[in-house]
Amino acid sequence: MEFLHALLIQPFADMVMEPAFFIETLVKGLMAGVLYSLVALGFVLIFKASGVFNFAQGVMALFAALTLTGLMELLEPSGMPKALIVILAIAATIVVMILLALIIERLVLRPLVNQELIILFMATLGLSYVLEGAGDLLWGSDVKVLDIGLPTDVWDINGVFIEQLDVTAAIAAGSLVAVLAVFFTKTRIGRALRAVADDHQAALSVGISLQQIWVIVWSVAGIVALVAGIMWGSKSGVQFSLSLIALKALPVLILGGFTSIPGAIIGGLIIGVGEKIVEVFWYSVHGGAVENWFAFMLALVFLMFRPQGLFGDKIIERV
Amino acid sequence: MLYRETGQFKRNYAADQQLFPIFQDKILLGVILTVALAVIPFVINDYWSKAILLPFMVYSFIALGLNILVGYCGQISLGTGGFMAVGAYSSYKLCTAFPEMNLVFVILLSGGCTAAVGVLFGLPSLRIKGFYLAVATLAAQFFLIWMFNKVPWFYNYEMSQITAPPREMFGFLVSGPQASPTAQYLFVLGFLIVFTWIALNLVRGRIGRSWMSIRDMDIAAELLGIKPLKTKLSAFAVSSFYIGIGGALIFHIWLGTVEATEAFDILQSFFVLFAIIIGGLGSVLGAYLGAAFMALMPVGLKVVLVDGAGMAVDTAKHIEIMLVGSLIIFFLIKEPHGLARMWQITKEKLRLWPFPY
Amino acid sequence: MKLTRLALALGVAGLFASTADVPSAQAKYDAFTVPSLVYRTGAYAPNGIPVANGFLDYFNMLNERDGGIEGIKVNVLECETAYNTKQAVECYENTKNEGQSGALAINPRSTGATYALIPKTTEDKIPLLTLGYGRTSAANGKVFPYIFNPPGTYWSQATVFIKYIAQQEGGMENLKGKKIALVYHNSAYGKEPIKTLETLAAKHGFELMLLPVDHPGQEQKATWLQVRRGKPDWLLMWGWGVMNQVAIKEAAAIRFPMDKFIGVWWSGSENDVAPSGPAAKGYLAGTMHAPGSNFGALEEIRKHLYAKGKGAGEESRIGEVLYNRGLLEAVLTAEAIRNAIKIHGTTDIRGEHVRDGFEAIKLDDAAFKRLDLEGFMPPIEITCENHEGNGKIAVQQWDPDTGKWTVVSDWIEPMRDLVNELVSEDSAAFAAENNITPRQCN
Amino acid sequence: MAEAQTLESGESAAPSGYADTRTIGGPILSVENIVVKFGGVTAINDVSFDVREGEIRAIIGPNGAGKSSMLNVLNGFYKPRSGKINFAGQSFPAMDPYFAASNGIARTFQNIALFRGMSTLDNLMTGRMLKMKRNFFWQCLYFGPAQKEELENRAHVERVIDFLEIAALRRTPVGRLPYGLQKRVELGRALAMDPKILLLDEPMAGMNVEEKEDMSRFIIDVNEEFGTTVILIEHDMGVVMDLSDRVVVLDYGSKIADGTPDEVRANQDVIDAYLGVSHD
Repeated sequence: MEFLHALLIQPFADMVMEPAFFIETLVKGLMAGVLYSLVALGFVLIFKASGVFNFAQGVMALFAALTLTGLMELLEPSGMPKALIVILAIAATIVVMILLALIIERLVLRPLVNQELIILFMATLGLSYVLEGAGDLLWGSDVKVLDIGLPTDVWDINGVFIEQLDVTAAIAAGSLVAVLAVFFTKTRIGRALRAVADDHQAALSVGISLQQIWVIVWSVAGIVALVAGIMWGSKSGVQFSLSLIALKALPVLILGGFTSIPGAIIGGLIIGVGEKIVEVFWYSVHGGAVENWFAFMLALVFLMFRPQGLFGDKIIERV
Repeated sequence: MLYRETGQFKRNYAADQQLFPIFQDKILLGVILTVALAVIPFVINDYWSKAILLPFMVYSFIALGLNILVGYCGQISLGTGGFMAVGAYSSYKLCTAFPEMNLVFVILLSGGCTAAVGVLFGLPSLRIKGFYLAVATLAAQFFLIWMFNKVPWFYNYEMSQITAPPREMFGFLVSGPQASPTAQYLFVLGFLIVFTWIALNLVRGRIGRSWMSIRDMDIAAELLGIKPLKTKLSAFAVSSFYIGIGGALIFHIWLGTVEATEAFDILQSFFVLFAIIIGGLGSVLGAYLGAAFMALMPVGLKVVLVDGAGMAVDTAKHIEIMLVGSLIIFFLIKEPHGLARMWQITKEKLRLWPFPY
Repeated sequence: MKLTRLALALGVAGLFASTADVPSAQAKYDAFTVPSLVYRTGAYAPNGIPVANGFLDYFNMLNERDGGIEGIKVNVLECETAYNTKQAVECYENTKNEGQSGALAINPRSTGATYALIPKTTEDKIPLLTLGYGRTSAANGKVFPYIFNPPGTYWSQATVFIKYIAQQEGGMENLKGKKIALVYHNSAYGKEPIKTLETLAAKHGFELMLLPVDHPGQEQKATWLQVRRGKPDWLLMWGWGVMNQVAIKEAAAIRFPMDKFIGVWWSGSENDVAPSGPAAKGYLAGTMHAPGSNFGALEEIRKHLYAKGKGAGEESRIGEVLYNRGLLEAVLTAEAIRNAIKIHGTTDIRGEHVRDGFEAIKLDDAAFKRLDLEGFMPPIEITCENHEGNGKIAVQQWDPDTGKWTVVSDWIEPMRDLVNELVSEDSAAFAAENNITPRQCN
Repeated sequence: MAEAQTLESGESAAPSGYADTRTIGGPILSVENIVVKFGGVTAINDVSFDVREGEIRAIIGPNGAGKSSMLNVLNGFYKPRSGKINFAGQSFPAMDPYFAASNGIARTFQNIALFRGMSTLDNLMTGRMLKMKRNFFWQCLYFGPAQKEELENRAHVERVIDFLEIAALRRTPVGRLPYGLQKRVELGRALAMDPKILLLDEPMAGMNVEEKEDMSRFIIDVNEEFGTTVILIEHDMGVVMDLSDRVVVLDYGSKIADGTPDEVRANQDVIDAYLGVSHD
């Protein structure tokens, strides 16, 4: 009885009794969700264009952040103003990520073209090992402080605390999605990408080079990884654990669908809010640390009703 | 010439359907079994047992189980770590609740518990497919690990780090610190041989064909009268049974102590999945080869780089990680169907070698 | 073709491994073998590197300056575990018979590895030094003859934190009605202090709030929402790895007073506070030894190693908290080896002799002076029945302006009665479960 | 129509000079007023017809007429919105795939639906799935009852292999076979089920003349030797008219004709449908 009360009544009573805290929970959930979305976005871009489930996305975020901090350290002694260093380092990191995409396409994807998806998935795993080793070998395994001048303060709005870094992340994610939307709908390359996503054969027959498309999409995913790496790394410092944020993106993916950019965003927000509310308001039922499995359970239950995810393409079976 | 089949005629269907129809394969198997049963037990020491053979054998066992689900039945699962934990913790509970029970039964029963849990988490597979299913099985992974860490009943209200009590077989200790490497090795080897044989029987018979038909074309299979849910769940059950036993063996024999969050984390799930993809999906031999690759390659590289080349441990580790990653990619490009297929092709070449024309 | 090469590599691996297992008995050793299970890679590498460096540097310094211990060099065998129990077991088996002496002492440096190795090292008669971590009840030397966990356990530390809080609040009686939250790594390690804290909460009437954080702990917003909501007066943290950095940052973000936030000694290194920058000012953490590099022994390391380019890490990082922790492991190990030689009157020692050496460790102020470590830590004394060594524990505070930790409390004596009671209870249960007859100590 | 009838030789079914000795029985399967919809699209609209035991029944029609959907209804892959199916003495609103299979309805697919990762032999053995009853325990042991059962069914499958002349392909993974042979293996898998009714979805699509002749011969042999009822979808009019006893013509989901090949050939609606006269 007591258990049922804690499960079914108390949490909702709490939400009503503590509206400010409830709002703060919601806001923090949304903010966490944005950060998940940022990671999920990279997965979706690549999956959409090439059907590859890129396990290395998390390590790419780590690699990008490591490169950024490393380059900033290198530029530090030059005496240039901080802002210039940051801009230069970010630009250089973007170049590195594009180079990385080129190398990946040439050495991993091209030889594996037309292979089964699970083989490509496996190859991205091998890739994540390589990047992990290379990142550590190049830049060392220590925690590196990443400070590109993002605001770290907290706004106190009538007792609701909002971290400026989170808001920055939300703005970054929002602009990223806007830019991507423009890119996909307004540019020739973007339209080509969508053609590839819809039908590889058709895309090839109208003269779109799959190789180019892959390089572009992996570059874009690399840049998304950089943004995710900056946002997460600013909080925890840049270190190996950054690569594990990929796990946070997986429930978002199945909830939002592997192929939908809005799905990644909405899915992230749902997961973020859902897990925070359950963790906080149902604490007396479960005793904490349920976020990880709750996100997956939420996604799983959801999938039982919509196997293709929130915005995924409908699966039609035929013989 | 080494693998010449000429002259080896099969006079009835029974002979044609045996596990190793080619004479040379029988010899090879005989040699391997002789070494495994009659040589290794006498020369094995702690290092070979704990660092090389036990990990290899246990992961082969688990890879075998996962290969049944992924390779034969086509259902990708990333819940392996969680199922291993079910095996380990249920064997701990059984073992401490019934101290008189023989360890073999304890381990078999914990395999049974894991099979039940596996069936439960296999239910969504009726509706969810492919990578969606893979990610959905992560729910099992995270939930089970959380549960074993959270609910004190599972670790007898002590530390969540559980320790295997000493147990005997035929008067020899097989678990606990005093157990001899020979006894532990033979114990695991016994499981491995028996259950490899069972797996071979299953995959070559009716049940194996029903799994493969679901994997290759589930709709056609259904129209042949194969019930998809029953078939998928049977694969989940058998697979989890193997994985659970593997988890119990890790706990009782290899490590002697485990903590769910560390020993059976998500990386274990990936580790075993990689093993079967590298080794060869849908191949019993592939499970062995993949486990050897994933479990022994790092040890081998470490020995070569650190002890051999005198490299600093961290540099060596980074290079080792990169090498393992590159090798994975290399093998996938060379032979996407895994080491088992590579062996098969080698065998086909050996039929003619050294006179290929 | 690839397969043959693979087989070759494995064959080579086997060859090395098998040659490693031949023990030989010569008159005088060329070197003592001291394995060092390190994690310079993986998720916890930032913590593992300074520990490993401190340990390595100290022995290398002894080798350079004194030619080792009693004229015999110490061969520190590093083996990479990536903080993974399975690899740690491989490392242990790989190194335990190395050299003429075999492994003289093992430093596993993780809770999981410690638990896996406790029965094995006991069987192999090699002492296991778990400096401020591992299995708390191993403090009972009668049940755990080869396990040493000086200078204090998590249970001791928890009681010290409560004592410190009481001091700040003006006495034990003022704990009544206070709310203390524990943010912990959701693993066996993080759960260690709960039992002690619950006992204390019942005894002193404060409220205990438990907030687990799952590995790795990149994302802790929910936990800190709980803190916001529960409004604890004090926060304790049993964290590890990235969890520490994120927790300190989140605490700052909810404007929790940093001087009421105490981390365990594994949550109190420079790494943990650095990403928070100025926001971490005032953060507290437990410590078993003094921070900083103003010690003779560290000078010696600079002089004999770094000046010659033989240092393990960067010179600027000498004296970091975790570097000193690794150094302390080395100091105790070296001291045990010296004692063993003294007790047994020979340099042909093996692990079981070093065990006796550990049980004769008695480091008072004079001894620390002899070791060039005056004021490094309060006296400890390890005996046959007490493997914890009765160390005292202090609280240190971070100042981001100077980039230094400062000890801000006295060296506080843990509540021995309470801890000993829990230790004997738990070790008795372990002994019963594993058919161990506690040995006699005289 | 209820009593048995014998077709005169040479009239339509068999090649000339070949005596038709078959016995055509009463209706073994019939559908009444079947409607199938996908979303708003009506794939089959109120179609009824019957199939007599032992005959070769063809379903023809232009692309998108609903022929494959009809087969999918017959073996239970699609559930009709309305209508009923009469089979094995019972009447169903929709067929259950398992019931269909276990009561002797087998089929092949328009786009080959073989188990590509398995050998020819194993593919055929899957057709014996419902005939094999040994439980899990015996399967684990293999030796003993499970092996006995396996060998009995293997012998049966070997007869199908001989019949279809694919003995050389036993161990070949079907994914590596050429298209025509894959079609043949698929027929073999259906035959391994010992079907009473065989549903063939464009068994000759994409084949050259020789392959078509082979396939036609197999279909006739199956029909004659085993007395198997055949329901056939085929585009090649020549083949259809030669092989089948009766033909149903579908167009845009509706039945526009039903009768012997000659009757259908003369039907104005059919001619319009095939010549593309526009619908009103």
